[in-house]
Amino acid sequence: MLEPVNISLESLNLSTLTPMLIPIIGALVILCIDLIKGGLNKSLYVMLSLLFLLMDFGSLVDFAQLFSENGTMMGFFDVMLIDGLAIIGQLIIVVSSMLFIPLSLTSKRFHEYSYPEFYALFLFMIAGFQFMVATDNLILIFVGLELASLALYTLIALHNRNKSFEAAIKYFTMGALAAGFFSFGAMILYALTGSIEINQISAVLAADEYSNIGFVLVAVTFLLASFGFKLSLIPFHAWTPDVYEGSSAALAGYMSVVPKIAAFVVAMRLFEFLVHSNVVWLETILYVLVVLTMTLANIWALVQSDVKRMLAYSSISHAGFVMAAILIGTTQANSALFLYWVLFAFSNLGAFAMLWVNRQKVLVAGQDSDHPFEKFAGLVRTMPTAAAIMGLFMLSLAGLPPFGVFWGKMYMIASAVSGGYTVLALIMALNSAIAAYYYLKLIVFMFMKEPVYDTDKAIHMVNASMPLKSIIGFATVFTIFSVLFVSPLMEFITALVYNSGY
Amino acid sequence: MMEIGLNHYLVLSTILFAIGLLGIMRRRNLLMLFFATEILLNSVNIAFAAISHFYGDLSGQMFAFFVIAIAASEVAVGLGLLVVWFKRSGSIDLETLKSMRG
Amino acid sequence: MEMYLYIALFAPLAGSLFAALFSASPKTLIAGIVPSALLFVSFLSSLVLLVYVMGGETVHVEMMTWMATGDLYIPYGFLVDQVSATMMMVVTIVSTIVHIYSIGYMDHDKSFNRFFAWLSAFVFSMMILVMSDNFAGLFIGWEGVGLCSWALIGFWYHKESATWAANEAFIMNRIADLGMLIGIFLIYWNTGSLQYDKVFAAMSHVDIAIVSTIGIFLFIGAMGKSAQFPLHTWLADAMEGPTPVSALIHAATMVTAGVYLVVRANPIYDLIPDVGYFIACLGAFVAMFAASMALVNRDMKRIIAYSTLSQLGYMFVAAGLGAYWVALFHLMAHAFFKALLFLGAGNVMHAMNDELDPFKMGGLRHTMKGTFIMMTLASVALAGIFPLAGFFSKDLILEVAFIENHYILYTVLLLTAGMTAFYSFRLVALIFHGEERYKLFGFHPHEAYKYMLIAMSPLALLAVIAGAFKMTYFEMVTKVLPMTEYHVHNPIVYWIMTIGTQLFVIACILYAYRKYEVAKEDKKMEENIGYKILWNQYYIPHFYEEYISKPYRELSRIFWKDIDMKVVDATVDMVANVFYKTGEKTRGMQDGNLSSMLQLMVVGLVAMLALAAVYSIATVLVAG
Amino acid sequence: MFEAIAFYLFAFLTIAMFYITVMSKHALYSMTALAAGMIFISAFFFILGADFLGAVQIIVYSGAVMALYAFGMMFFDSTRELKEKTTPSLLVFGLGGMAALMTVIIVAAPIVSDNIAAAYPIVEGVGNTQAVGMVLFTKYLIPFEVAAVMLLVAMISGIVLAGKKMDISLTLVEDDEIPQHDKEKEKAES
Amino acid sequence: MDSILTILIFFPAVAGVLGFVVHKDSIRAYGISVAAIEFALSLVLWMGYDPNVSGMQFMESIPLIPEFGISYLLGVDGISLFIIVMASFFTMIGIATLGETKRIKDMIITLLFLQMTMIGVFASLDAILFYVFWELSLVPMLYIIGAWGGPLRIYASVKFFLYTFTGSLVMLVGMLFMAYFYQQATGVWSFSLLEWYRLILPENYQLWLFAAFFFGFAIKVPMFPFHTWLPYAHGQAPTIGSVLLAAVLLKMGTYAFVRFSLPLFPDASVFFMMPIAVLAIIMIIYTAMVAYAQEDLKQVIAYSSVSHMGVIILGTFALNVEGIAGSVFLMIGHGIVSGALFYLVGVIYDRRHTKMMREFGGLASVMPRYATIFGIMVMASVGLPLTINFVGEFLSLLGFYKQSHIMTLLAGIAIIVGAIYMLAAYKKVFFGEVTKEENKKLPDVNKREMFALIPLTVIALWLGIYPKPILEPISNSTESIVQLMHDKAITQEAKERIPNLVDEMSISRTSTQEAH
Repeated sequence: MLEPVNISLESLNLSTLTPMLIPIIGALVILCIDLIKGGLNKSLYVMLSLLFLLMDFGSLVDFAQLFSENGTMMGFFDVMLIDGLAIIGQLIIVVSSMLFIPLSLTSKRFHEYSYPEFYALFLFMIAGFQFMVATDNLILIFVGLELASLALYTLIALHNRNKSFEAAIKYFTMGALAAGFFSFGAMILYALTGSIEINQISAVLAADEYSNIGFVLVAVTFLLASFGFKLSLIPFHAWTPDVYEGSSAALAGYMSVVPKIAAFVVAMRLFEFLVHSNVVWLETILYVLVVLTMTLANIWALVQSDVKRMLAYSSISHAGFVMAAILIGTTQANSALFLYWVLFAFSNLGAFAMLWVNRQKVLVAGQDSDHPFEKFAGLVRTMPTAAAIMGLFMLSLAGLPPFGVFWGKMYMIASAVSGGYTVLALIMALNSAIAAYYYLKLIVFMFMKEPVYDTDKAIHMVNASMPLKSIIGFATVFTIFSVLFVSPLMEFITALVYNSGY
Repeated sequence: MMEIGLNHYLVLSTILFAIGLLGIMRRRNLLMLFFATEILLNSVNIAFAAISHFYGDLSGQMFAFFVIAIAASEVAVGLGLLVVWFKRSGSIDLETLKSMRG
Repeated sequence: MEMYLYIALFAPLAGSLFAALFSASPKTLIAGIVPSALLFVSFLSSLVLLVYVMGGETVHVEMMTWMATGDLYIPYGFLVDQVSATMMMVVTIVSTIVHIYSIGYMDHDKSFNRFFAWLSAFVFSMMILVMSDNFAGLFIGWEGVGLCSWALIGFWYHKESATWAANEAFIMNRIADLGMLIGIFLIYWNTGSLQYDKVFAAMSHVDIAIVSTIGIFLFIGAMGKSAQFPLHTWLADAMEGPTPVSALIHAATMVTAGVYLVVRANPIYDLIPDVGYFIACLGAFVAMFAASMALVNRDMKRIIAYSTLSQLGYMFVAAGLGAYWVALFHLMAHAFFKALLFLGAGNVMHAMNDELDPFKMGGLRHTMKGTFIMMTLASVALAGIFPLAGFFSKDLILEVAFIENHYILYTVLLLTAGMTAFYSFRLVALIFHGEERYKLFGFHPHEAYKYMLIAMSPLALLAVIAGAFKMTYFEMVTKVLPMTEYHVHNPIVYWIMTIGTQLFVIACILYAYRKYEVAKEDKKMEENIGYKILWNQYYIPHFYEEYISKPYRELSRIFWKDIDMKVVDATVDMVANVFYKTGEKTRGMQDGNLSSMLQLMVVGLVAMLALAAVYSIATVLVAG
Repeated sequence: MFEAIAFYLFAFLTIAMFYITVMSKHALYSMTALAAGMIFISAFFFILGADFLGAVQIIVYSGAVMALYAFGMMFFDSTRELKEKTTPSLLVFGLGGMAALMTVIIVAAPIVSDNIAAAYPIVEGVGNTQAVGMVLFTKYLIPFEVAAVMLLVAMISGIVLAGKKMDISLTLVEDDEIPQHDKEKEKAES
Repeated sequence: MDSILTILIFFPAVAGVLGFVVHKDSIRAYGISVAAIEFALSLVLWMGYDPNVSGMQFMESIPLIPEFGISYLLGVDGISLFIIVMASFFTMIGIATLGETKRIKDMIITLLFLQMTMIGVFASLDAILFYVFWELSLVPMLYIIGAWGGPLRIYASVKFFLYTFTGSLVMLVGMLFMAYFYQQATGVWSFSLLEWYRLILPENYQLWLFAAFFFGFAIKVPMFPFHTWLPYAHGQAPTIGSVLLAAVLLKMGTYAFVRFSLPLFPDASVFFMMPIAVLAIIMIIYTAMVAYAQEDLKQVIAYSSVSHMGVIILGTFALNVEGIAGSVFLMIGHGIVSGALFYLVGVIYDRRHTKMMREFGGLASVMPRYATIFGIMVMASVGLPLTINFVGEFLSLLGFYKQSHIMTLLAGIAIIVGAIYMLAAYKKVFFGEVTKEENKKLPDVNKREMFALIPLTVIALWLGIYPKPILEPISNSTESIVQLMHDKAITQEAKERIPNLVDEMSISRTSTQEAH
């Protein structure tokens, strides 16, 4: 007979759930509103989502405060884990989402934004990512991941055209395979340690001194494959360009930032203790993955003819670049990862948002994708400001100082340097040089070429509206003056990361 | 050989997983592909249950339980996608999913 | 005295700048007169300075700093001592005369004003060269005269040959200048200064091998300016410039700068007699070598140019053997009569519409009496007939060679003296005597403007009497130069030598007259291989063209087209292309097929598993 | 002994069923084999004492999932023979085989560990379902709730995607034509 | 006066931003006024500069990222001062004499931004700040070449950008390593150059870091064999682009050698002296020969730039006061002269829309004033005494002669080969008969062009005749660098190669110190 369990509410630490509950409640509210009165304007849902996200943000700031006072918080039978990583991860997720959601207030109508389900799914997805980063229980990670992924597949498909379905199906199928990998990897870890909590797994493995190395390696292989898919590491990247191309530019930009940071946080939790375990294999394999991802993605980005696809490959490359932090494994590197991602988020979202405002519904003669390079030819003539801003994002992504991503790059390479990875640092630097070419290609088209399409229809900025412009302006300002934010950000991040033990 | 240990189950699970992989790589029909993903998840469930049994720990069963839940939801979403796609293209063959490349 | 120094130095500059103001406008007479007048002022100041330094004083001023960094300190310092005063006199006299002469000579030239700007600029550079009190200052003048020489040789820039010659002269000089520059560097790093006095004072403490190197490099510099073998070809080509330029630059002043340098650096060369001997040998060689080319040449100005070259050789013999004052004396005397000779040639050219082949002239003595007399005088002086200037200076060099027991040098020089006499009078005979062949070619010769002749007359006078100043000069100049008197102590030998030389020379003159009074083309002689070699200047210009210029051009082209474009740049592009091409080749992997994407994932998984298997087996093996 | 026989029997059966699922040219065979395989798997669960899991397996998989697939299959009309181009079979089998082989090699090794302690031990004498329920509603309450949300998401997704909302794509229609569509839609609805 | 450097750097940038508002008819006047004010400010800087102080002046320091040691640290010494003045000078005359240009507003604003980056590079004393400006300078130049250039402009501009960018990324890694070593030594991160100067590194570290920095600098200079972007960039760039590229941007590389490589890695500098000298000599002779083979007048000057940069490099690696001061002076000299020459080519290009030398000939009679100024600049480029280049070349070669005789002799060939290609080009363009009909009526330089050319000519001669006002401050600052190098040097060879100025100059002072 089982004994009844007595659990005090305090020990459950229910408040740890608030950041996730807010978006879930928000989603339910939106669904209910739609139920009561359909056909409301999308701006309502956008603003509601924004409000809930703001509340979410507020609660996270509150947690950051609490964390600095009390350290890591566990909740709900230690399933919830609110440490520094969780807080930063959630902050990045929520802030990026706040930047993303106003992008739906386009001047043209697109399918997904006309339905409240979109916003509900969006908020559910955010909750999923938040669960994913705020736990070290493999089950919750898995469930959170799937919650987010399933919502994301639908969001992609909701764009409602052939390419977006194709993208969703591809993403879905590969995601299912990755889910299989994850569960297999988790199973082996469980077989090895009898636990599905990362803390205990690492403790048991360390106590055994990694004697069952074969098992560990298989587990890591499968988990790496699974997260390699989420992080779009080569060779698990194949979905990325197609999915980005198929989804709307705004969502593509979002996908290049948010799911990845969630995956990075989990990857950090999963692999960091292994990196420090002196298993040479892991170091080698991560090294190879990082270098392959950076380099090959860059090389493929070189030959793209569509800007969005180019940016897709570029985001693969950036992910590889950042993955180096997990390989290096020092506090400095882990902090640099988050810093990089924050800066990258603004530039990249800005770049995708620029594509988004330039999205026209009907392609002109000769145009075979949404954003071919030719479309932007001679943009500086017609819309100098737009060209300048797009150019700015490109330069930032290329790592040109003093724009946003440069500081991330610098920190990253610096941590490689101080972590003893000299060759890696050089490879990272040289990869930035290769990458510069394709970013430059767009600048060349915008600033140095004559317009290609002979059309009287406006194809630029057709989708622009005030909210979109504001978001872009915000990203622009942040990108230009990022140097002013780097120091406080870094301080904040380092404190959180360091106090979480990474 | 006659004493069935944990390793037997792990090996079985692995073999089933490999069959799933085989199907995933081999199948060109989306529905069949989804079948293969089910195999992957099921094979893992056996191992979880076995580990749970041999270690006397319930977490494995929990995991398997959630895996089943996940598999079910995936089916719902996946079939939704398939339905839409089928309405659009009239086919669920992989050959139709080739508009993006390079 | 400083004021005179500055006047002497800057008056030519003022003249040059004045003329330059008009350089873009058509002929303005005043642009010729003012520089000439200013040069005359410069001459007068130099004269005052000469008188002053004859008293044993020197004038030394430091105008301002030029370069100063680290331990290096180079001022604009000027020194007028006996040596530089001599040079200043030569420069200002000749240049004043040439200026005045040029007003007539360039009368019809549309670039009259530009001519005077450059000519005066040249004088200014030359003055800097001779007056500077340090090697860097000397180098300023050195390059300055090179620049002006370039501009003046290429004065008629529409002529391809002129501009080619100008560039040749400049580049040849630059080759030598490099040597000079290295010499200067050596001096600086070994003595810590470039001031003459400090350098010479410190030189005795310097390792003799280094001193030799310094001497050699400085002499390389001198070789270029003074057109010594093998850098001599530019001088003959430089005759493309207007004749007054040839008279001033390529006979009287600039080409003697090399000699001046050796004389100026005499404390260095005194330490290294071996190098001096080498210089002397080279000088003797060039003397004969150049004279031999003059024997057969059929270009009036080139003949005189070779003659200049030959005389420079004489000067180097003297300087090399340590008889610096003798060299300087010959330099001065030579300046007078050679300038005169050139100016006379200029008159002839004017008369003959710039015809240069003496075989097309003849009998001009009737129409051009003044020119005839002056050119004959100059030739006599050049040949070294008593009592003209050449006798005193040139015979002295022969004596130096004799006294220093360099009999081979002596013999060479003696033979050269004969050759000199021969080609000089070959020229005179061809131009002024015999039939009036020019009529066949339809020329109508006329005498030059009178004032041109008058302008030339001081030179004629000096060519005649300069020898008389020998002792005064000796007294003066040996205050800074080593005082060695060169006397053949045995009077019999002395007289035999002197008279013998004179007779030999006269014989050569007579032979020249006999052979060329009636100018007939000697086909048989022209077939002679020796003649051909001489006619083609020993094939040296040919050699330079074939084996230096052409390969240089060709190599340049190869460097550009084949190496820079096809190797260096192509490598860079290739590196970029490797990435791009790899991208193009492998982008097919992303074939849009979901199946291959899934396979790719499994490939990645299997690859990692394989690595894991290898690693774990390895670990087990190591552990086991 | 009994356990061994059962294990090998069901192992053989599941492998065979899944193999048929993967290899069969008939979609119907595949589906049937899959359903059978899943039921056989539940047998393992019962062998291993995870009764609750076994029940869930049968209900969820064979009941819900397979029913869904069956409906889907009817919808797609894929009962006829499949025409699949499965060309690079060597690669596929090679990869599958390699993966299996290497994992098996490693996994077949016994696990040596003294540090495995059951966090939620199976208490003797307590029914499996009861134990599972206890753990599920304490420790795993959060994942359970999240899974519920996930199912909600799946439901919404399924409805949105398969429903009428996707019939007319606003993305592909120029803005000025949209009101007409809206009206048409309203008409159709009324 | 305290924040004059900040004003100098950001005034043009702010003015550039405001320039977007200015109507395009008035933008030229706006640009000229801004550039003139900027130039006046740079003169104020010069006036306020104390030439007797060898260290940094007008220092400003604001921490940017304190925990990582990055700060906004500015300062000038004799080495950077004149390059800054020159940069503002060239921008001014560049804008003032801008010819008919399409989209002139963009051009002027771009130029103002370029000016910010140029001055920023030379005023930064923080490695990261330096890097920021260094990289940022690529962007305006990319735009100038790419948007206003010739037919191959895109290839040229992208090549320029990528090549330099690649090099500087390697340099960035080097900088991070340097900061890391500093952190290892002192416990804090710092990118301040002045702090780095105090760090003495083991020799093998120095070698690697030197190599890393070398990549960035050598490509920028550009040194053989990394020079091939330059002919393209120059060949395609509009006149103003070439002028600024040659006059100022190339100097970044050589300046960085003096500012970073030498004082940070004295032993490595000595170690690499000979290999670099070999490269420099190849640059000098090889590129001079390549220049000789060119058919395009602008390419002649472009390659001549490379050749001259060889001399600058050689002077820098003389590692003594004479050589370094000479090379710094030659940076100014080459800036003035090559800037002027590119401008002159632009003058003729505006008239004939070709730069092929065979299209010309006999221009001396058609355009006498043009020919005269061109001639002066050719002579300055050839390094005739009393022109600005001679001082630098002389001192550079003189300095290096101390280190190696043979190398200097070979490098000295510069004065020969330089004369060859320059005179040949001059001859082809200006001498001979006017053969082409369209050349007969070419107008001579006009007033606007004179506005650029006269000051340049005056400077080229003035600084050749009287270099002291510039040479003295340069020399003072150089002395402190050389002394620093000597003090920091570890290896015996470096101690010997780098002169110890304290010993030589004030023996008495050191002896009294020892007595205490």
